[in-house]
Amino acid sequence: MALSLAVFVQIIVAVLLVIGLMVGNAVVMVYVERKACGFIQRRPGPFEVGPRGLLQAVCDSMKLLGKQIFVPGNIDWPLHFLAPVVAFLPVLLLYLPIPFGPYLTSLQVDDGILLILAFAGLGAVSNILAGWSSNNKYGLLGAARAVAQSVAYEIPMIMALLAVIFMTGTMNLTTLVEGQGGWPWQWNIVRQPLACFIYVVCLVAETNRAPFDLPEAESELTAGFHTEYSGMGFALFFLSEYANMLLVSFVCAVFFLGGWRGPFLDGFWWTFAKAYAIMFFIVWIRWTFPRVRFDQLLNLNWKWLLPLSILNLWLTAVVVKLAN
Amino acid sequence: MTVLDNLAADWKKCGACVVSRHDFRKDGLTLSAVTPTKALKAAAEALLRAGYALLDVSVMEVREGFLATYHFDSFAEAGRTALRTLVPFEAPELPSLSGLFQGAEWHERECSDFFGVRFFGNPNPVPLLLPDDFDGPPPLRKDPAALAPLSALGLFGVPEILDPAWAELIGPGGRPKGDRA
Amino acid sequence: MSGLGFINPFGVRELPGTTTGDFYTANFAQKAQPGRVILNLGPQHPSTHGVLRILAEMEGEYVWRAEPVLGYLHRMHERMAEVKTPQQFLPNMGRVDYLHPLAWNWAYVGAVEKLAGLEPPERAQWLRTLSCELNRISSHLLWWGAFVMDLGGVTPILYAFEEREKINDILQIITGSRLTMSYFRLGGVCADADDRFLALTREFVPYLRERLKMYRGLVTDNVILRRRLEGVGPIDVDMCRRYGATGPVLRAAGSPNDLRRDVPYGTYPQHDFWPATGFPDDCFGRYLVRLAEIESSLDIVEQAVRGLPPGPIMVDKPPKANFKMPAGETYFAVEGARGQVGVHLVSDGGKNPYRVKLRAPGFSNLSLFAEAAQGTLLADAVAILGSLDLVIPEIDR
Amino acid sequence: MLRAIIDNLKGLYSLLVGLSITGRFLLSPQRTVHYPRQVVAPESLASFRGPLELVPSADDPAKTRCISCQMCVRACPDNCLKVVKGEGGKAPAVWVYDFSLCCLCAACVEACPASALRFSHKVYLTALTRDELKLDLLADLKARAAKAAGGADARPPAQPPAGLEPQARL
Repeated sequence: MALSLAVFVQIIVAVLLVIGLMVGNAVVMVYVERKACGFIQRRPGPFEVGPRGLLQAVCDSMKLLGKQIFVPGNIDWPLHFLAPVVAFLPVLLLYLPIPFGPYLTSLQVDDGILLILAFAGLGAVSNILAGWSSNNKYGLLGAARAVAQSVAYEIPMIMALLAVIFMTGTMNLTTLVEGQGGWPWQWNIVRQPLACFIYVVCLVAETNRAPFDLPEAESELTAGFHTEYSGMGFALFFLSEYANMLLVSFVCAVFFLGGWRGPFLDGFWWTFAKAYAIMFFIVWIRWTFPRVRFDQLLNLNWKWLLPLSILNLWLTAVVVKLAN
Repeated sequence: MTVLDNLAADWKKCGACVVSRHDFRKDGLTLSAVTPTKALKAAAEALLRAGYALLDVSVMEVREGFLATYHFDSFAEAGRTALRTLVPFEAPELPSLSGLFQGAEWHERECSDFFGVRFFGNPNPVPLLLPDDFDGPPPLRKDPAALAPLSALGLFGVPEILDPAWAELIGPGGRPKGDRA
Repeated sequence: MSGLGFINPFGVRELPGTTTGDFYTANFAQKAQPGRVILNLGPQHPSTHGVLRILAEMEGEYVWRAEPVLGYLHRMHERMAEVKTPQQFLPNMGRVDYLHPLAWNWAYVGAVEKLAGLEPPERAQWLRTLSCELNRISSHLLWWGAFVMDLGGVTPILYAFEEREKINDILQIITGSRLTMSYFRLGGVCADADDRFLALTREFVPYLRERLKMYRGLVTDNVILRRRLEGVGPIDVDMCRRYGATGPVLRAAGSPNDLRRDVPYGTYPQHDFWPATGFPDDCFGRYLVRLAEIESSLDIVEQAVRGLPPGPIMVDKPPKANFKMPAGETYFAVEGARGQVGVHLVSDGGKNPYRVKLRAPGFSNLSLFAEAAQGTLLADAVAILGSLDLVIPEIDR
Repeated sequence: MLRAIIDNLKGLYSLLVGLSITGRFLLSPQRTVHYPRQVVAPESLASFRGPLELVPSADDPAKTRCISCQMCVRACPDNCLKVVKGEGGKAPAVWVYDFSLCCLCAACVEACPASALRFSHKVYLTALTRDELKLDLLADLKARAAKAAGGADARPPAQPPAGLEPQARL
């Protein structure tokens, strides 16, 4: 695809929309997460600001915007301020190939998933920069954990997605969705349950969410790599965490849950509904389970998920070969 | 109670000055001994061998000096015992038991904080509960006028006095007047 | 890099001309091996429950040496005991350990009663047992929640607080307060149990038994929790003996030591219960011991409500303001939620005690942390710290 | 190997059990009592120890039973009471109680030979400065008597903000 003016304008518009989506998503997810956690813990969650506390997230973001940026002495200035930006920016790019609806794709590329997987790795870089530049031992430990975790979990994640790609023979996300039907039994999750399971586990680990939130393990490392960030720096990490969550949920919806296809009335709402269902599941497990230990996290990956995903890939390959 | 008899015998061998039997229901102790400071470690070692644990170290200021009381308890059977030793105000130095009972380290540091006594052999003799820059007198030191003599405190149950010097310190009958029991 | 032998392998730069950390860090760093990081956990750290500070010498994620630094909550209760009459000092006992204040109430009151030869009436004894056990349950419940929170599970503590609130409501009826209770008096207790108290207690026992099943499903059987705890931080009886550790830590190590059984006080000889033993000596064992103790305390509460005799709650002639203890010495210990709570009381016959030494179980239990945490991962050290059930005000006194 | 697989499957099941428990709580009602909108039931506060108050004498609700004997002052571990005997008779002229120092230990209540002291059940007492917590109990007694004379309940267990129903608890 030539980069014509039309495509350029399309990308600009898309980026703006994606920024809007990210910010909107963060506001919604803060509210949903706090309410869900409140209800699980049998308390009301935010309820003072606005009707049923709906404006709480808006208030919080205003507060974060207005806060003084407080930095410890002797930090690595350029890196310290680069880190939140590095966390935030690639996410913009990652949304481009996602097919939200039949015609609602920012950038039609044939190997969209490659683009996503390639740039998703940048998230770990921002964590390292943040932890390293903060002149804080907790931050450093958190950064070290973030690297090991993200490197490890990317492999089975890719393997799991690769199994689906083997099966469908395409890396184009739109084609992937079109290959699945509207009803749940026509989705890829039925044909690739193991891949879906592996992907969901990796998704939680990749986004550093509990029970795999080791880089920011509160009871061990206070806040891990972002211990020393306040105000907007912290807000950007926060924003990118939710944006990343949404992104991997979209990928999961597209790959395994039939994307925009639904039993009736296909459209982007199905993508969103499925993605947010996964988001809610992530929130739910966060408020249910204790955290795993770091070596257990890596063991789970290298000893179980990786062999399983290879096995799954191999089986898929054999089945695909035989079927052809 | 053969364990206690053995213990009493061990303590006597170590050179205890006084070995007292107590009424547990009243004193919360079964057996206690006063040892010279030098023999404290040997006496504690007998307790370690007999399976006792160190509960706490409690220093007390009396007219004669600092009286350190080490409380021990056995996990196997009931029967708290105590070892005491008296050090003069001029040389408040006690041997550390932290080589035998590692838990003693903290108790000793606490006593150093509160009374200014020193425990030689303590592996980490820095303030424990008080700040490192605390510059008052040790907070549990009493006014010299308010100090009670050893004989007035009724510490010795039914004593068996082995060191005649202690007969005077303990006073007549072991238990002071005004005791209801 | 500073002149304190503190070498930082990651190259995190220190401000030129400043030393690293305060007196304690410097003291700790003297023995540190080059190439290791000294990490300050606390005094404001999410898993130190208040103001405990742990200095840890780390190599990567491994803790090679740890040293707790105490005293951030030190209030010198022992001095206050020397300048107040026993009755005046009683409210302090609720503040030493705010999670199990009634055990401390009992320890001090019991010591004074022993010395003065007071024998509280039967009903007061039963009420003491009843309230102390309810309080023990609430202490263990809070520990349960806080421990799971140390392991990263935030929700259970809120569930534990539901039950705790119920216990607080029940105990408030007789003690008048919800946290720093001061219920025991020399020669009895200060308020009698009314019908509402008894009815609520009766209701509470089956309710909590039902909830404990939920705890099991949510936390105890959870595979993540089990793998975090099983085999982590073994503490055996010998180690307990060397450090003087008591209570659930010792019982998990395998010794059935429980003062309620071994040196019966109050009405415990009349109750049918047995100290919880037979668990592994690791963090998971300590976890199970405390849950088992909640159940055995529930049994005691049930029996106490059933067997509560009528009668007075105070001795005939309660000690007045001019009460003087006879000269003498005594040591009275009770089984608190964390271990042996001991009071060593010496009186010279005056109005105020001559010397009071408070033996806090958490103090001895924490002292073994340095040894138990040696060579563990940071996450395991946090788990071990949590499994010791620390209440910092009690340790610092 | 097989054992480890079975263990892991069991572990996965235990995670599902956990999810079902929190899922159930997610849908069940909340336990929070929103303070300004709801308050706890008055009977839960029946024995709550709030700041001290004086017990009115049997014949006159504005008069105290206090005989200024200073027993409470002596019993108090925190020195938070100040009682000054009035001119002529035993009735006190000044009765100041510093709630900011009080530890609610009941030593004064138990020491009082005239049973002139008791704990109030004021849970909602707030103050902006320490001085506001120095309570004049004689004035408080008079105020309560005046209120009682006005027909209101002489001793409400707790005063919920107006217009709000107390929510039953326990």
